[in-house]
Amino acid sequence: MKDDAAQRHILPLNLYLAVGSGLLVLTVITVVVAQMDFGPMNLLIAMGIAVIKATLVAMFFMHLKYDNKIYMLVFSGSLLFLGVFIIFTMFDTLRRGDIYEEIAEPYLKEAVIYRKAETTTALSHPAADTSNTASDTVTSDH
Amino acid sequence: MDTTRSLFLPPQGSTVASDVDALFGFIFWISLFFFVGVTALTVYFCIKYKRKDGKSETTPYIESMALEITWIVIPTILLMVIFVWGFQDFVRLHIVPANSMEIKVTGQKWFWSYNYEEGATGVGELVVPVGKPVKLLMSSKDVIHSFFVPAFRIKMDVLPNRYTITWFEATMTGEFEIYCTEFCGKGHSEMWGTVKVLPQDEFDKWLEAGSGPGEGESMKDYGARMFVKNACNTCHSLDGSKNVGPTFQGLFGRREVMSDGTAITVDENYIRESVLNPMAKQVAGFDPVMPTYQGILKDVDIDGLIAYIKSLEN
Amino acid sequence: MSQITEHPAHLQHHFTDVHQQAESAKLGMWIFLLTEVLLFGGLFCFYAIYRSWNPDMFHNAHAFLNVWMGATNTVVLIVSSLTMALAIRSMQLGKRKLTMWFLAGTVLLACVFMVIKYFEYSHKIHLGQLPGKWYFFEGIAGTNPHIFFSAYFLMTGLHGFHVLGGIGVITWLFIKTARGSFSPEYYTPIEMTGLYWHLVDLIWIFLFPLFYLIG
Amino acid sequence: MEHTIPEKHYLNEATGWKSWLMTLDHKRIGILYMIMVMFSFFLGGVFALLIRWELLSPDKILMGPEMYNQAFSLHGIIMIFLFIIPSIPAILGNFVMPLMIGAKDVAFPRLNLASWYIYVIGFCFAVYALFTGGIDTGWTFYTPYSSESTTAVIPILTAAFVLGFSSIFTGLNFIVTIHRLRAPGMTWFQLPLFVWAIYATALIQVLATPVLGITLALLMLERVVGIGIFDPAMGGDPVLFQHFFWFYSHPAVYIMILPGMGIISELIATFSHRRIFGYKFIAFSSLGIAFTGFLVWGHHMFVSGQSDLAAVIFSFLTFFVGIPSGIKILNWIATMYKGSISLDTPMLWALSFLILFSIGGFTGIVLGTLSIDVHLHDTYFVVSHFHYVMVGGTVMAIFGGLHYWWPKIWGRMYNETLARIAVVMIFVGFNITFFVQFIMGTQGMPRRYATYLPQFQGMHGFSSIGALIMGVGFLLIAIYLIYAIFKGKPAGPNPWRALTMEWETPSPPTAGNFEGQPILEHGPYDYDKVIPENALKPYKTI
Repeated sequence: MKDDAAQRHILPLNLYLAVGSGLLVLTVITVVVAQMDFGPMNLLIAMGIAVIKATLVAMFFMHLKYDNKIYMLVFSGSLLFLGVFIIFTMFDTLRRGDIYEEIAEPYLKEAVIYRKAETTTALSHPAADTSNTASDTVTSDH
Repeated sequence: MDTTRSLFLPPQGSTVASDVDALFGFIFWISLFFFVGVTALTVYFCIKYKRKDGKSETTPYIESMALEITWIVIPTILLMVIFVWGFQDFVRLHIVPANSMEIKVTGQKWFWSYNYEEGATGVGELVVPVGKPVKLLMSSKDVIHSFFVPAFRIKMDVLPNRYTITWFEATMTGEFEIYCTEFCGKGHSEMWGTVKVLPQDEFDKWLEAGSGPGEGESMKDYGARMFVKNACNTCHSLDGSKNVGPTFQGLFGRREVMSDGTAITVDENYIRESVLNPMAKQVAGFDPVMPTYQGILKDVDIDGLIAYIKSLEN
Repeated sequence: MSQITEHPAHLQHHFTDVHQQAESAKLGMWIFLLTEVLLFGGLFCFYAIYRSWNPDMFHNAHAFLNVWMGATNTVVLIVSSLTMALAIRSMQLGKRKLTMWFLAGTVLLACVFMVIKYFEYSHKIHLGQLPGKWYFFEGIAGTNPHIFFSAYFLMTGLHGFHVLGGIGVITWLFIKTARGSFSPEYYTPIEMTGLYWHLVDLIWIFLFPLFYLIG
Repeated sequence: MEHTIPEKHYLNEATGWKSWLMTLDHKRIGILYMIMVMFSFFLGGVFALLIRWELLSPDKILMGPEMYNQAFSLHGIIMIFLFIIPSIPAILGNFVMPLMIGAKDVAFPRLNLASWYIYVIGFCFAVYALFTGGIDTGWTFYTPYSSESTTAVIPILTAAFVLGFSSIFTGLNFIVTIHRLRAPGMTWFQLPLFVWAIYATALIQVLATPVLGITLALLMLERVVGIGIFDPAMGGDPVLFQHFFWFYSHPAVYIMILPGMGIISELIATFSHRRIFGYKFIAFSSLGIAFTGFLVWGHHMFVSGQSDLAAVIFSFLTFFVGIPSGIKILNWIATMYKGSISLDTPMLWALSFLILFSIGGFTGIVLGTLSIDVHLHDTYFVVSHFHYVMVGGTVMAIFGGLHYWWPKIWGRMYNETLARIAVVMIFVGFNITFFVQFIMGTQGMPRRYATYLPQFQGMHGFSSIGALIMGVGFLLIAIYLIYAIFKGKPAGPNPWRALTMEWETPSPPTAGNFEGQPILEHGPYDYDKVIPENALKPYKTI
């Protein structure tokens, strides 16, 4: 039962209040910023603020900063594997019908390459990913 | 290398087959070497170090980092060789040569149909010329199927929402099996077809020849040919047994109860309608799964089928 | 068996001391949270992929969500997270009454969240901005806008179920606290529920921008 | 000296069916699992024999194609979700793991019992589906076929969904137990390797299974409500379902094999009376497999229409899964070097594992290679490969483990002669059944076929004979093991003279596992320092 207080992490009230108001301020910022258009940066900004907010919650409300590091490991582990899931699936979904041209280079001169379309045309039957279908997109290099 | 092929692999019918087989042989012999090594050591140790009279004594422990590293590094190198080799062949399998002829392949429950650029169509039997690359542009009308020709070492899933592509160049004439390898329901195991590889001149002749009975062939015989060629036999039996669809034995002139309760007598018009618009009137007790042959069968083909069905008496 | 009498009532027989028991519970809870992250992860993956396929449709469809309702809900949930954290702190300090106030506040805020959610949902249902085959709204440009609403209803719906679960558990904690089951030596259930509640908040922190702000 | 059964032990400290159904004792819960899981194994085995019987001829024998499709689907679903995934962790992990680390119980005993009840609920859903239309989608539930099949898809999805939660809670419980309840002084590197394997397995269970849950939930919603995520007619993508499914189901393969590897580590060390060679390498290779196992799911999809980039990445990473498995096999063989090897039944199972799992592993390399997989995907080569890994690997390990710990669980020894006959029967029968399937597969015989071309009939017939031999072998095992529970000779606390902690308790153990808190006196494999007392063996050694 040594260093009981440390084990139980009784944090000062002001810290909780500070973190809480920080979260509210960030919420306001993200809403305000979202009204402006930064093009592709929109996603990055919104997600960046969300990550900061999430870190605050995890570190202070969930005590990860003060607790045994194993809990941090468990939590980051879940995010790591979630990342693997999404990114590896995207290796497929974003690159369908796309053979990397560097490797195909030697064949390119005399080959028809099955690859991603520059223009999109809907198929005769329903297609989820019209921008990625390869049907009418078999382009010739001659 | 030849022994692994004759035991394990089917004939090499396409240009890529020998490369795929060479890698298979490479892995086979390496695996066999290590497998024999592992098994021999295991058996040898079991005999050599067998416990005598139920007694055993403590023996000092040996540890060898060098050994551990060796058996991590060597397999890693071998596996990387295999990966790169397989990768290169895979790229070849996926890059369609420029001078390919294109055939549209459609998979549906439970047969394959083909549309040639020249306008010819086919069901079940894919006719291609020898020595010419053929690109297959494939899609499915219902669930996922998979187009597999063992002799060509090609396989590709056929999807309902987009096109997939595979290609081959046949190196010998003859007939080779096509299988569906993605489970697609009741008729999955009979979703067979054949690739008929013809010499170029015969292929050209085939492509030009229209449909209709050959010289000296009766309409009935022609219908019998159409019955198999268009895969009617996958669902309709000739011996009275119940399959996916009603049997053709004694079908003509029979009174059939429809799914809406009415009864009709099977005649020429009913058969024609069932081929072109199968959902219009269905015999009770069967699932509504028959696909339409509109655009696939010509009038003369249907006439042949009617003549054939008429000839199938009880 | 004589040992047991020396032990606090809440110590189970297979643990050697209270500390071991509390740490076990906490590790178990964190692993449970990990499974929750991956459960939601499937839906996040679904969102990410369809968004990457149809960015324009997602952008057009997100304009039909009410940013102010979403922002209000975000504030509500963040404050409820704060009250939950303070409830734990109060129990650590042994202030039972204060703990009850904070727990009650958390439940109240969670209910506010659900009420706002209810208004959002009923509005969408009314307009036909619904998932899958139920979708009948016209006016969103792009392919398959129903997929956006499938994602929206699935993710906020699953999150909503978690909020409802939280309301139930925190109410139970309130009753237990009122009965005096917890003390500065033993408040593991409150602490565990707190972790759960913060995770629910954390997931909403991501759902809010993904649906309401950037679409 | 003659051993006797101790007067008071966990089996008789309380009696009546209530004392079993409400028990919180990890040992009793292990036995509850054993009953359910082994019954599922029997059920799945019946379907296996039906399949092999039907395939004796290309024509219909017993079942038409519709029945056949249901038979192989049920065989797969029962064997995977009800038998092999829960088998080792839930039965032996539950019984042995807390004993091995000197704990009185698992960390959350009530959750442990709840896991069993959840399993039973899942089992009931599966049986319900069996009687209300069966299931014909295969265990992989690929869309869009599974969203339009008219069989009882919803009940079976519910079953798998529910069983997933059982698996998650078991994994969660074990991780916490291993972290928090080790005997004082027991460091991570003094854990028996079975515990390491169970730990790695539990990590996969908690990380992968939630994704299965959400995937099956989405598929159910797809069928019931029509949300259209995987439905091509509504803009959904069926290949995406395959990603979701395999993100769980590939790691699940390691849920099945890793604990088996853990058992083999125990068996090889004990029956060689030799310190395990390369302890840390074996321990870390378990974690390595668990981690890498998450990065390779796309190798089930090389011809599915996924992008070539994904196929290449997945193939590349797949080769790295092979390496830790290879490390384990070579370390086990090195352990036998200069050992004192006793060929008791559990060791015979371990040797079968070594040989059969090697074949499974080598054929895995063939399948991981991009160009060859195009030819072999979804043929009997794949069927044979995963049976070599799952049956030749895991099932050999399960039965090795059951024979090894049977005297600990029940306090009594089985008939050694019959046991040896059985292991030889299974080994021979297995190879007859499945080796010939490699040849069929390379020649192009696709899997899930109710009928086939006549050229394969000879090989199919041969295969079916092997299945029959295996079936008889498993029946024989059931008979002598059950007989041993009641009439076997008392085995004594440590019949194999092993060093891990579970052998320091009486057989069967007392309800609280140990008298007081056990103290670690030696490592699990310190055979170079100490070999326990010669316990009297109830039979002669050959």
